[in-house]
Amino acid sequence: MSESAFEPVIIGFTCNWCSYRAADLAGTSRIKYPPNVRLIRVMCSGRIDPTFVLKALADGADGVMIAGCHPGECHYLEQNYKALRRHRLLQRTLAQFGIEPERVRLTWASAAEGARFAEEVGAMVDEVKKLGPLNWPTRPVPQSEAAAEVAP
Amino acid sequence: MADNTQQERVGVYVCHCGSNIAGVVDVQSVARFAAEDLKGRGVVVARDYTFMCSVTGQELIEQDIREQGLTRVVVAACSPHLHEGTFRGACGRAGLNPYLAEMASIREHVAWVHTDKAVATAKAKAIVNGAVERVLRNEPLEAIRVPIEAGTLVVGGGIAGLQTALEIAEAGYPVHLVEREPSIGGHMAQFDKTFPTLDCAACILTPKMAAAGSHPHIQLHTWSEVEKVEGYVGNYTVTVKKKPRYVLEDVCTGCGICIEKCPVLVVDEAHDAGIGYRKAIYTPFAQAVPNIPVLDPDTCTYYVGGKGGCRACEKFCPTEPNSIVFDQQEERITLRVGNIVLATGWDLFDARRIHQYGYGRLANVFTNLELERMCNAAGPTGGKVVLRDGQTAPARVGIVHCVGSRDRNYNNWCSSICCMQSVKLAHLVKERTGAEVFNFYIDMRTPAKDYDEFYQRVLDEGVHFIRGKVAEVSDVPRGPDEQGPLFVQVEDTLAGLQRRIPVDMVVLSAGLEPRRDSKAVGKTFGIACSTNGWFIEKHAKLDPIATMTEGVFVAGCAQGPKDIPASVAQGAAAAARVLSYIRQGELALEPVRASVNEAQCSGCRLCNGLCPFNAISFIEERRVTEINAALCQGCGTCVAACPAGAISGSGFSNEQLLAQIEGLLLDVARVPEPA
Amino acid sequence: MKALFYPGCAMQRNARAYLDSLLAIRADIDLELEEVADWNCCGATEYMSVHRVPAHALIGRNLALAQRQAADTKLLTAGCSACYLNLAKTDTQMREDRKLEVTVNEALAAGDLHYDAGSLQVRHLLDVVCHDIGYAAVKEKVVKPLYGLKVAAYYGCQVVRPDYDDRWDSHEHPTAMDRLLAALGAEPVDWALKTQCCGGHMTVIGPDVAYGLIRRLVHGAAEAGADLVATLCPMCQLNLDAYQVEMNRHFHADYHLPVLYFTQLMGLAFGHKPADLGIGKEFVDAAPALAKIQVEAPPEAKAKRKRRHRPEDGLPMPRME
Amino acid sequence: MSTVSTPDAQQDRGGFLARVMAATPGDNRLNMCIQCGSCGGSCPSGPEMEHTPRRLFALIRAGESETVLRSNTPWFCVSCYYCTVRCPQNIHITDVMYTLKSMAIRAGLYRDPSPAGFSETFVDYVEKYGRSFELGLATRFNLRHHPLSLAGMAPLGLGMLKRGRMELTPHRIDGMDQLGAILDKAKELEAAA
Repeated sequence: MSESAFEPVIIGFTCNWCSYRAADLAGTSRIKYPPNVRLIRVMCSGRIDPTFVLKALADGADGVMIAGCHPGECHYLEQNYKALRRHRLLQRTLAQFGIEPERVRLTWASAAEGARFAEEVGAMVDEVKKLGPLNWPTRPVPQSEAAAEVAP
Repeated sequence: MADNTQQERVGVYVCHCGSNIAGVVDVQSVARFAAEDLKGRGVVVARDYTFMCSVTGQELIEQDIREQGLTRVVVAACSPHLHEGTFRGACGRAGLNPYLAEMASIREHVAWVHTDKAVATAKAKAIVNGAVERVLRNEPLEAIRVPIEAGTLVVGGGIAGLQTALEIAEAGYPVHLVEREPSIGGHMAQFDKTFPTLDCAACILTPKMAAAGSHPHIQLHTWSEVEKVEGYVGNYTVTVKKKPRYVLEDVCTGCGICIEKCPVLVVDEAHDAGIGYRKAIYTPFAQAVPNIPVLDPDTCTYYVGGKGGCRACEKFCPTEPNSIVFDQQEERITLRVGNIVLATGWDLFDARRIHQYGYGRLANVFTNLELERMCNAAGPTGGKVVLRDGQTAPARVGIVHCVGSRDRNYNNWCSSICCMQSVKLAHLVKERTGAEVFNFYIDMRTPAKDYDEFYQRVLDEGVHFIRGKVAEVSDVPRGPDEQGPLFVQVEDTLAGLQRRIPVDMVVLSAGLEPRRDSKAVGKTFGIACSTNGWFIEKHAKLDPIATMTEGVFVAGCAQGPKDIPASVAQGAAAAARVLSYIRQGELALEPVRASVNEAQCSGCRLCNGLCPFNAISFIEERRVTEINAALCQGCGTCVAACPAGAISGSGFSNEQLLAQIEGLLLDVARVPEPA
Repeated sequence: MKALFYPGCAMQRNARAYLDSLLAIRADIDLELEEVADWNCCGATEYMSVHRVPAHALIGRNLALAQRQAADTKLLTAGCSACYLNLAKTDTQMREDRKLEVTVNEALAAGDLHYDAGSLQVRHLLDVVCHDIGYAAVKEKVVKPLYGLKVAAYYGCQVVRPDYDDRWDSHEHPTAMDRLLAALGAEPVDWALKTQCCGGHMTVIGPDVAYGLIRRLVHGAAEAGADLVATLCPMCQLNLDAYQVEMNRHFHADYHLPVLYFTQLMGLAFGHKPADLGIGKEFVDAAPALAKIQVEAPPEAKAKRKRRHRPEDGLPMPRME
Repeated sequence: MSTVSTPDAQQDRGGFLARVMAATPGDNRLNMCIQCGSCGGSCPSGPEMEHTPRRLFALIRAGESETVLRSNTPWFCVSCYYCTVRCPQNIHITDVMYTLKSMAIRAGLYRDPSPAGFSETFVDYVEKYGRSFELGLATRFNLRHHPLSLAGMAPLGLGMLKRGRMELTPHRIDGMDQLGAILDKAKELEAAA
């Protein structure tokens, strides 16, 4: 598959208070961004279990974007820092399995940052396009094992 | 994944939203996809309709639930933040548990952000598929009900907190008003006139203070601070620290003899903004409520002078027993309340930080607050506007807007009141001294009722307005011809010239800042601050009063800079919210909560430190963790962290989310290779 | 302590007194200086105006040479404001701008050189003396305190601004040199113009502007009661000293305010002979001012200015602590 | 006042801001200017400038490239950085001035040749010797641009010589070939950018 023809599919985890609303705002502001991302709403980026990310990659996603409130602005005080920590560990784990850590991007967007959200999606899509389709290991990564390494 | 979803009957409704969705997404195709391709997943009805949120649209769903026996509903339309409540309501009316409905956002997340019709339609289908898979795992939920204690804690006795306290008390419910300073009144008590009507601040504030002080339903706790907050909405236990006044509150008559006799004079950094004096035993101002003095042990000779000090206050106190108690200790009291309103106010930007404006170095550079005190008839100069020498009236005055505000080197926000305050101060200076007044502004912001009219009036009074952010204030002439004594150096941006305006006095309109301890206070009450330090409201537009913690509300400048009318409005609104909770007697909470399956909990305690709301506790006897449903706010961090999978989050369970992921990716699913 | 040293063109000749005095005092403050071998001009404020990338490459060569020599210290110090700022600027901008880092290194490769942005700490000499060596260590070496000498500490522009690495307490009213002077026994005067511009290259391309600025500075320092001005930059010294004469002629004025380098004052306090410190090379003779040293008994430790507490004195000033 | 309103012209003109920003290193934030004038107010040579820096930024936005590059404003910049540290929007104003100077030289648009001439004379010496050379710089610059002032400046020059503060011959660094190669390459890279 040539690079330009490759249209990755990205699962985007967004938190109820900031980033999902940023996506809403991008919509109400009619800001265009690539259609490659499909969003899931959770209450907080702290809710994102590493298993979800692995599940998405295993099920056909080429990348995963996690978007939370800005550090210091979490509606649950500081749970996005926990997402930050898990993200770092997750990236390291993925690298061990031969998966490019850039496929899992963590970003912040406040409810007022529709444009930023759209930009981040664009940047993520570009990045994954460059990486090419995810070559999921033929022997699937045991999800629970990989996830266990990055909890909590 | 065990599939017990076979027996469900799902209805899928695809909204056109006029042409908003239908213009980009082929809605018929999406409905057809649901009806045909998802038949095997339990979809028994799939319809598209112009406006699902209309009464007819909702009736369509209700009718199908009744007639087709739907057990699950998916509405593909706008963002759930807009109409989730609407469609849950429709389900509820038709007898279906409201939490068995899901929304698929194909307007904000598809139609409005993409242009290619085919791609958008494909994405909409994936989202609908995800929602169907998710809704199949939804469980019927019941709102959590908690009883509401009738008492309310109001923190902060400024104008916003006073308003809240009075409204609630007037409705007949008890209020505890906690104030850190010796008197209620807040910053407003320092001001002279208020814009744009030029009402005397004291004339409109002191009646409210007096009313709060004597109201049978309001208990004042001045010179006190909240130390600890435990519990949850409806049922808070609050520990208040009462600092020692060294004066018996219930004996003192407020006669003021002790103040008169006290020989120690100190600069009053608080109420008089550092340009007036008070005694070592003092009330901050004449109309203080309560009218009971406070003794300041840092300056009283009894404490600092050694040898027992002068004890004049004690000697002259006429009460029996004597009101002065030199060894009074701080006290702690415990309050039980159902709701909390935080109206903790603001601090003034420290103008000394901007060295080029010379505040603290150049005698005749003042802050807006200093000038407010000077203009106040009860202030240190008796209402006269004078230079630092205390006598000379200035002939030329420069008023600098945006000091510390709208400036990335200091605070990046607009303090919102300074334009109007500066215009008001210009008027007062001109009125009292006849001086020539120059206002230096970046942009004039006068957007509320009668504000611009006031600006026009002051323009007409002959105040000069120069557009430019002041570069520096200097007392050094450029050459022998320049006559100061002070120079305001600025680019007059409308003339395109650098100008140096000679003045006698400079007034810096220092901006509003969050209280220096707002982050710590936020932590005490379990609410979040923005990185700037202002408390974060639940929703910037639709709920600027509640916070993310149920039962904790914000009012006034604690939530962001605002003027007096806005503070009063927000204070009253907070009262209305609290009263509505009290009147309901009990409260229904969103049932998005975490809970522990004790059988699965290994007692590892990994989750114990994760909860910012202290909802998680460890039960030693059973060696398991327990989550208090009323304290839990539903963020789900513990759910994600539990290595045993023993914690589940209602509304956002692992099963729901994993199914949604799978559903979203159905069209690109990897074919698993045999191991 | 050890530092790599970039003297810069001016120190070689016009500001020879700065170099001489620095060399004279380095042993007193235990500062070992290793000159960057075969360094080239930093471009002052001129090169950047003509060619941006070559200007960074020009500075880059110095950084690359210094990095090569940086075996036992990462500290690179310069005495001239413009030299310091240029070195710091190229280092900072290469750090912040990946594209620039690549381009500059591509150019440096033509001379077989390479510089890893951020690998050196670029500091002005005053910064090293005040913050690394410290006031206490300086004070310890004082044998002839400069009692009685009132000095206006003059920082000029480019050391305290833009201050890429947050080295100073203020961009407008810094106090580091004032505290150094106090450690030497001199009395720093409080004056408002300590970071105003000396005129820079305007003395050459627009003398009228420059003379105005110079007069304001000289007048301000004299008004504040200074016997002399202490400076930290060859350009500032040249403009305030040599051009003070031209300025007097231009305005028919008669100012005589000597301008010395802070290192010269350190040398005097450490007991070195004036001639060894390059004193005498200045246009405005410093001898009359220096004659005041120790003429009067050492002043009592100046009582902290107390806040006025009496209403009859007028309104209290803001608290400044 | 001339008015340009065709969309094409506006578009092309809008590009000028982008060009200036692209030629200025780092996050220079020029697009964030709120026209407050703290730069123009702070500038020690502000009174001498045809346009204050603030006005120049408005002209850049308006795409008035010729007016901007002909302006004496950047040449009067003394690199004091007051504007930069005081700018409420943290715009790297001094760096932008450097950009405008080099753009003006490339476009041959500066009107008063004297400041640019000084910079170019300076650069010539550096490129020939690797060091600056005050005597040569002053005389060559003044000969070319202010021949009459040379006599007036003689006492200063003599004073410098007398005090041993000026060299009669320039110093040449050893690695002149190396420096030459580096600068040539840098110029080539700049031209290509």
